Amino acid sequence: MFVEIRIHGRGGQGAVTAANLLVTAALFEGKYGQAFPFFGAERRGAPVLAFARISDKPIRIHSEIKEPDMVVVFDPSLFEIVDVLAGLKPGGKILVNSPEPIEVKGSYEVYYVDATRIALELKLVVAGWALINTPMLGAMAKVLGNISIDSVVKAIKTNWSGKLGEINAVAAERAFKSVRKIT
Amino acid sequence: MFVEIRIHGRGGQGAVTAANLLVTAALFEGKYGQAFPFFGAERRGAPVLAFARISDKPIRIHSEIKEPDMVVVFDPSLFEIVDVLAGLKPGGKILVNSPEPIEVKGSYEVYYVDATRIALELKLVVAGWALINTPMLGAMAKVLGNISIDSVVKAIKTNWSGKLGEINAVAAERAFKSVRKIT
Amino acid sequence: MSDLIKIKDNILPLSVTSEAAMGKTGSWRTFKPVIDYSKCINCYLCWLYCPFSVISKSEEGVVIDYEYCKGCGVCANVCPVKAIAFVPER
Amino acid sequence: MSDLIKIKDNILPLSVTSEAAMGKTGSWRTFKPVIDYSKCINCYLCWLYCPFSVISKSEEGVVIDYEYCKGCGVCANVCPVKAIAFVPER
Amino acid sequence: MSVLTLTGNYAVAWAVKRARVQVVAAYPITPQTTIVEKISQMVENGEMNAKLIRVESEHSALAATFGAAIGGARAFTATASHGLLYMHEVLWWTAGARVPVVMAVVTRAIGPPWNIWTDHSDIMDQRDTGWIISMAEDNQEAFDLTLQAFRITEDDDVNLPMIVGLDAFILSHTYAPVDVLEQEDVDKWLPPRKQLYVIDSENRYSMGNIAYPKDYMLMRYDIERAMERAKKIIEKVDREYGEYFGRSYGGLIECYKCSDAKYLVALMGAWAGDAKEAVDKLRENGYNVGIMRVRFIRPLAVEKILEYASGKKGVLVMDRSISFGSAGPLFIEISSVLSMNGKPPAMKGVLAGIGGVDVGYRDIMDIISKFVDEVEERGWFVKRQEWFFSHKR
Amino acid sequence: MSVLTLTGNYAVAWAVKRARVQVVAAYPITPQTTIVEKISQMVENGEMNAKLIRVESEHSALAATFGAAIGGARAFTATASHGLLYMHEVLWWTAGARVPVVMAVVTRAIGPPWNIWTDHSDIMDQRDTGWIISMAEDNQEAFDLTLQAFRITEDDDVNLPMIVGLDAFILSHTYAPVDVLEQEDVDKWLPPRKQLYVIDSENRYSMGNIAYPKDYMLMRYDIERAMERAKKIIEKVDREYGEYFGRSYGGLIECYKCSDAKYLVALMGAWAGDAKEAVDKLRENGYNVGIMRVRFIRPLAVEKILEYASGKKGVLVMDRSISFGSAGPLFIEISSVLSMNGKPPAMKGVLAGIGGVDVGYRDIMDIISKFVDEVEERGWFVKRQEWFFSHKR
Amino acid sequence: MSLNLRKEPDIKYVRPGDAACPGCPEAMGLRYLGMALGDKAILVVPAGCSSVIQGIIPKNSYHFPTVNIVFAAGASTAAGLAAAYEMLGKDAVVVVWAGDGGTSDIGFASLSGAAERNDNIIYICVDNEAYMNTGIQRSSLTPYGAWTTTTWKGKREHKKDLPLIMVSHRVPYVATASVAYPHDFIAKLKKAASIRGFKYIHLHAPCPVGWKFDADKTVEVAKLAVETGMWILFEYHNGVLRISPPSRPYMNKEKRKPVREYIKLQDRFRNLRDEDLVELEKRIDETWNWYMMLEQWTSREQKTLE
Amino acid sequence: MSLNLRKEPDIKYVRPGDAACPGCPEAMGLRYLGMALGDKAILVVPAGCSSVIQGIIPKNSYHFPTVNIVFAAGASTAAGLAAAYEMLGKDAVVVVWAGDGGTSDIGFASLSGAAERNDNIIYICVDNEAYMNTGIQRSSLTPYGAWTTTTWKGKREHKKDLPLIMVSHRVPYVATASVAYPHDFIAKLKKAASIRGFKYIHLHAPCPVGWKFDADKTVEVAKLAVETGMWILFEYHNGVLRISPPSRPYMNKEKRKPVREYIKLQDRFRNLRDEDLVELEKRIDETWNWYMMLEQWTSREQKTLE
Ligand SMILES: Cc1ncc(C[n+]2csc(CCOP(=O)(O)OP(=O)(O)O)c2C)c(N)n1
Ligand SMILES: Cc1ncc(C[n+]2csc(CCOP(=O)(O)OP(=O)(O)O)c2C)c(N)n1
Ligand code: SF4
Ligand code: SF4
Ligand code: SF4
Ligand code: SF4
Ligand code: SF4
Ligand code: SF4
Ligand SMILES: [Mg+2]
Ligand SMILES: [Mg+2]
Repeated sequence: MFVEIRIHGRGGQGAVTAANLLVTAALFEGKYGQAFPFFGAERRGAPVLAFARISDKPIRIHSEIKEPDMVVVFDPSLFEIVDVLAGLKPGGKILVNSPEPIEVKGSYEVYYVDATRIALELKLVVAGWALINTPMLGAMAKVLGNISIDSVVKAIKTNWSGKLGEINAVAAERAFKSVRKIT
Repeated sequence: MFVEIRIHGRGGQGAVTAANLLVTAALFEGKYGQAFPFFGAERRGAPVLAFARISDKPIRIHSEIKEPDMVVVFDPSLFEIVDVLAGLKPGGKILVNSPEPIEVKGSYEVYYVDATRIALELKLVVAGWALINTPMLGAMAKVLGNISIDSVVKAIKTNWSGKLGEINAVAAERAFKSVRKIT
Repeated sequence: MSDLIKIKDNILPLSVTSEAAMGKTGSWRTFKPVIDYSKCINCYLCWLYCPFSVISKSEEGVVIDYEYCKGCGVCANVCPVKAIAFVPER
Repeated sequence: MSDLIKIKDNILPLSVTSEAAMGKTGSWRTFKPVIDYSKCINCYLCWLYCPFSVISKSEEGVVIDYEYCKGCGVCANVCPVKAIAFVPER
Repeated sequence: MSVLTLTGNYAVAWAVKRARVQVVAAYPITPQTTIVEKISQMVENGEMNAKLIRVESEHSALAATFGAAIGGARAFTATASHGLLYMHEVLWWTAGARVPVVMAVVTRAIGPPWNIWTDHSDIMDQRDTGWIISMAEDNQEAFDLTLQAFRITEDDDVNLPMIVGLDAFILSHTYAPVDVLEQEDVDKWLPPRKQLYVIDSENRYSMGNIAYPKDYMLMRYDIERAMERAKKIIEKVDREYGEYFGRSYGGLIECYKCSDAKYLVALMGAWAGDAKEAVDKLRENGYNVGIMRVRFIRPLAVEKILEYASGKKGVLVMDRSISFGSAGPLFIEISSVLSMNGKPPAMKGVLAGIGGVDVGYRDIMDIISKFVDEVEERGWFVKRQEWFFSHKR
Repeated sequence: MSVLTLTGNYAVAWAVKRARVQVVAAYPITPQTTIVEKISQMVENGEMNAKLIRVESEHSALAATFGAAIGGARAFTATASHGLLYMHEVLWWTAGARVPVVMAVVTRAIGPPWNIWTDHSDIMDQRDTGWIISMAEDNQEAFDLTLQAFRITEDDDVNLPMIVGLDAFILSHTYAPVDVLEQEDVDKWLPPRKQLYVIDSENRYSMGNIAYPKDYMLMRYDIERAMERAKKIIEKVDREYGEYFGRSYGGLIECYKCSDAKYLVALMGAWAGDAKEAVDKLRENGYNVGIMRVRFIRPLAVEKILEYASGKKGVLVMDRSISFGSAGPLFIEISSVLSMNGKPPAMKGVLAGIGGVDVGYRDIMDIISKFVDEVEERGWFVKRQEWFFSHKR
Repeated sequence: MSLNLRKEPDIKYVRPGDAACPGCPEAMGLRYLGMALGDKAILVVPAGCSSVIQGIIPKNSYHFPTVNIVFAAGASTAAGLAAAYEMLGKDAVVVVWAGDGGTSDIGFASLSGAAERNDNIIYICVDNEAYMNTGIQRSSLTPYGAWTTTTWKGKREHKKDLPLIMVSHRVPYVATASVAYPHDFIAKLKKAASIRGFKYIHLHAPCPVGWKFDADKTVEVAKLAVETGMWILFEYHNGVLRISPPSRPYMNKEKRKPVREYIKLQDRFRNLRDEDLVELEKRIDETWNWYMMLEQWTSREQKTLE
Repeated sequence: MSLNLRKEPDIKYVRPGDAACPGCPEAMGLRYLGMALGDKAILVVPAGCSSVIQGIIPKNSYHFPTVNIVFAAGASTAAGLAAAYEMLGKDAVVVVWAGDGGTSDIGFASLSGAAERNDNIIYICVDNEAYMNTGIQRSSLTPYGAWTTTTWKGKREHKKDLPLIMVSHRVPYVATASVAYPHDFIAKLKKAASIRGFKYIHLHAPCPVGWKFDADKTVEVAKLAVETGMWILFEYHNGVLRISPPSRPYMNKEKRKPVREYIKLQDRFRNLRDEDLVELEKRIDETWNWYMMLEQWTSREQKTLE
């Protein structure tokens, strides 16, 4: 098993944190992982990229991910301004934060989850922004299929202690459950 | 012709200037030369060294002079505190600033000149110090034997213009005439 | 690369003044400033303070260039008559 | 070289406090300070100001260490009773 | 054993904490900053008993670190790129004083133009200074190497400062699992601070006043002797670390499938992982290649390079920086060593990945196979510079 | 023609005046200081129409010089040792910006301990930076090279900054006859300031903002292309200078009795004069040796070194500095080039004269004859480091 | 000198599509710089947000000719540029645009040197009170109590009083300014450009990212700094210091708004304890006293000299 | 704090046979440093005459443990040393002994940084008003009109008012001193050593070689600097500035000796024109006014705060 993932988000949405927690969760499953940003001038609101690799063998390579197996989109408006599908392998997966199914051309498996609503419901909001990284993480685990929600929760709780950890865990769980495949 | 000279003086006495002017004078005679200090912590009053090479061919070497053909002593008291004869070639020349003949052991040609008196007579004094570099220069030229007093005077006048040049030239001339060999 | 500045066949670390040095920054926006011209008194404070010079003065008053407006909200904040609304993009 | 400071066989850029770090600096002197003890009032100003700590206090009063005295003349200059003469070395 | 998901920078910060560093002085620069941020947090939280000096420049960062070290404390700093250049003078001073100090360098390109991505110009630029200089391949090694650095630098036979290098972003900001050793285990392995001399009220030396030429030259000679001894100590510390904690990296040079190979690739840093992948794939295609991963550019593993390269048909050197007007610095060093071979192998210096250009294993496969094909076809040759501009994918 | 008795430093100052330099910014450091003192005098006397910026550090010295140069003025600075290290960052910046600047470096040892005498560590330490780096053999060459430097750096094919190196004291403070060319002759030979670009109100570029990896790499590549072209320009300028003024030095490398020699000695700087003396004497004793005086360490004369060394039995390299943990930098460079030879000659790197240790022609005779004897006796070998501590005389 | 907004031309000195964060005070400040000096200004930019705001080569959002330069060398590079222009007879105003870190920390020797030499430049310190470009680390101009990523519990030392230090350099012109008061800033810039020799302007520039306030509040926060007395606008010229009009009301301590109003908008002060607030208030009073005393004394001095 | 010369021990902190020039004020100052701090002082010495005075390795004329350091890094090296001693519980007073160049020019960022961080060190600027060790080049502390080898016709700018600038740093302790007033200097050193945090002492040190006066006149010239008002002795502690006793008489301008008396002993001023003298005198008055104003104001402030 060797999966390469690219996450499209906006500066301030926590795409890198999500990738990082995904790796930690994979770790709890005895897997290996790697998470990294494309580090440029990351400005609040500006489109940003994060990457993750999950594997059952130690990962040696460090180069960029140019042909991901899966693409995650934190903000559907990004479809209009960046080429989110660039390099995505044929048959690859797409996970979008969206309240409703969206249409994507090409032979991909498309999933959606309403991460924003989950975050708002749980009052995961800072400065008017919904914190969608943990729900998106939960959804990612589900779509990947080989990372349990328990490991995701554990990873979240190593990152945030106390109340905050709890709420984020709930967010991830809700998303894990509510993510849907568009058929 | 290739002569190597070492000058012993005290910080502030102008040994390097004397060496430099000797080279300039040699230049006027169609010769080549090189003059340099031993550059350490040169403090006023402390014993210092300067060197000169005179040759009728261009001088390529730049290393220290360890076995001089001639040693010049600006201050006879230096005999007591430094080994002024170190490395001096057998048969080499010694020129001392002294009012009277001095005794030096070994097979050397010894010369003396009363540079201090010449300087004092000409009021070449700064801060209580007699400026003996030009009289010593005149004497050096004489002892070397192959640099004319005219070239020495010319060299002095390229260095100091006007009155100061005149007086220093006179100082050199007087020393040129009054230097004596001790036999 | 073909865009890089070359002088006498040298590729130099130079750039020239230009719009969109970081692309169309309108895409960064999550909130959008919308001017209610009926309220506007043409004081030009929004024009003065907009950090990104995306407000222009025109015959009709101030105009926001949404291609580049980053949606920071400074204009809305400084408007003395609250003529600028700040609405979510989506 | 044998004098250089070695620790565990390493030659280090260290030095230790010592007299004569530049040799016997008395040789630099062209003038010599000479105390006229008959005039001296033991005010110790010469001791205080000598830049090189070559004046000591002893039973008999201030004493100059000529091995190291550089002959600067500061002592003579500060002596309130002009008890220090400054005479040419030779 | 506690494995955490850490960036390379956090791995370094953890190692610094585990080493019980007492004084840290540092200045922010991308991509190093998160090391010091993390340390700052640990210190302010009370997790780490150290003084953090938030200096006003890198020149001061290393000077303060040096000051702390010469005063007897275990001291650490970290920087990158222009920061490293700005403190360059103090690197010379620290090594000349023979004071152990450990510094992390997150390798980054030098401007102009500004560029924050990885490039080895900064670290290679320090290779004359008398510092031991190493590069990690991954986050775990960044952690291990940082710990080892204290043992190496403070060894009686060494007493030289050391740089632990890690590539910008591809290590520094990449999260990966890192085995963060337990404090008690580290305490057993790493003794408290040792150094040749200290300056304090009890040790009334002066360090660094003027020396005349001959004495000075002897001191410089002595630095070189320590460098020579450091080779053994580096090997030893790596070996012992392995015995203790189960991870060793091959000392000065890691030989990856190099013994039986006909061709070798020499390189440093994080792209070695991609290169290993490339080698494995190439071997499947019949290319008999191995990797000589230079972990330490100083001291240079002259003997090992000669040994590993002996009998090889070709050696390819991949540099992530260039010494303008000559060639890649690693190429220069390796070819200099291989000139000691009666008949040097075919050689090529490839310049790639400069200023953070991404180089993947497929790129490296292309680079290697091209070299091998050329040698097989044209026979022996040496090419000092070939620029590889990444293209496809 | 007016021959004056000048120190090496004054010779440089005169050349700067003759080149009609417009802005000088510098900071004192022994043994460089007298260059700037002299320039200061010339400027204050009204002999020279320039602005002198008496900066507060070397970092600022080169920054101000760079500022003046990018603004369109012919600009000069000078430094040594720690001063050079302190401005190291700005060297990289200046070269990266492709702005012509000329700097004199009076080579001096690096501390600790403090030591003011000659040593090439400082200048060699700059060899990655993208500067053209040269060393003079005597005061006349210091003058000529400084003048040439303006032509070289401002050539359309180059536009890189350049260092003119001269040895501390043995050139900088040694008086010797120097032919100071007349202003009108120099004016005919050296055109007014030229450069690729200027920043001012009419030229509204920004220099140096961020570039992404691939673009950045292309710019670095372009510096290397300019370095490569600089080789030709250096040869050309030296040749033309010879045609004009009657003095040429052999361009990148001076070959002194090297064509018919069986053994070569490679070195840089003032001791080349002593080495020539040694070679003449050794030839009388049947040692068939010649000298390859490296005038430019950057760009490195790869082709010429290969050419001159081809067919030689042995090449001895004398370094006046060491890259700790490897070898003398000149040795590293030359052996790297000679590895391109199918079968490299016997080689030895001798480390001598470090920190100003005096090395006379008799010492050099010993060093050379020992090498030749060893090769004749033992056959081919390569020895990276042999330390020569001057002894007798 | 007053500004007629209606008549001001619409030239964009930071062209739309730049890389600054939403609400950026540095972009705002650059806009005013352009309004004040127009095409005469040549920028020297040491590392900092203002190097990044330009965007990516081969494009550049600045309409100013710009020399980017290493972090420590803003003032000295400008000194060289100014010397070149003088020698070549080129007409230009050389302006250093540097952050608080580039000014008060790594570049401070270079700045102080240029001040002492009286180099003919305008040096502008754009003070957002931390190293923003590298992600919000403490600088010597970070105020007491503020969180940064190198002072997690709040900085323990007070903001260096750099304007006072620059006045102590006794240079021709020193002024403070704020992005909330563009008229004042622009007038000061124009005055500075008319003076030969060394000019220093310290621009207070609240940064939403580093101070953790909402991006729309840049002007609001900057105004509060002045209204609470945390930031004092003044001008020092020909040896006379004068508190500038926007700050004059607050010479009267009673008129100053409570510091808490300023603090509470900024999450960087979230850990501020009560005793820290007292310490901050004490410092504000002391600082006011310094400047008011200087105004009194220098204007009296001026009179006696006349 | 008064000094009883009779009882002072005879310890030599600069051992005879050092490398200083005859009449050297730096050696003199170091002697007083030893008298004040004894074996507790650890010296940090950036490049300058004081690096050379030590003599040649393996000997050293200093009785202080000494760390020689690169020119720009006096304060930061000391900060590191002090941190180490604190962590290790070692008792010592870390003292930077730096020239005017090392302090006010190349090392100024490092000094200002240590001041702002309030590092626990004593920083002493030994001010001989030029780069002496490299042969008398101009520094920012060279006075107006003085010849140096980089200002052949006399410096065109005034001496940077560094003590004022350090006071403006608002650190715990700032003082000026003079080699002619050892009692005053020693008392200030002892006071500084008793204070935690950053302490700055600026020691005026007339140099016979660089100022071109006879070597016996070091103390005489130093005294004249105070008596003419060219140099003002003061102490700034806990926010209160006070002119020190030796200088107090000269608060009254009438009491000051004519500057010409000071100038005429020094050949470095040989080219001083009459108008230059006027300029110098004007500066003296201005400077006095600054410090007297500060004394007045800070002591008043202090009272209102109590
Ligand atoms: C020598 C050097 N050290 C560190 C850096 C990294 N660096 C770039 S910008 C910056 C912070 C700038 O802070 P400031 O001057 O306050 O400007 P701001 O980013 O806040 O606008 C730092 C530390 C650098 N470029 N060069
Ligand atoms: C980086 C650097 N630049 C220059 C020098 C050369 N240098 C050594 S001492 C000195 C002058 C010192 O002047 P100052 O600080 O006033 O001390 P002083 O010699 O007058 O006691 C200079 C310029 C150096 N050692 N290092
Ligand atoms: S939201 Fe911001 S960028 Fe957009 S117009 Fe208003 S002030 Fe300008
Ligand atoms: S600030 Fe408000 S009132 Fe003024 S011009 Fe803008 S929209 Fe109109
Ligand atoms: S002459 Fe100078 S050195 Fe000698 S005792 Fe007097 S003050 Fe001391
Ligand atoms: S200064 Fe004069 S009176 Fe005083 S102790 Fe010395 S010699 Fe005696
Ligand atoms: S961090 Fe602050 S100062 Fe920097 S670009 Fe963003 S808003 Fe502007
Ligand atoms: S030059 Fe002046 S300060 Fe330096 S050692 Fe000589 S007398 Fe002392
Ligand atoms: Mg800032
Ligand atoms: Mg000085």
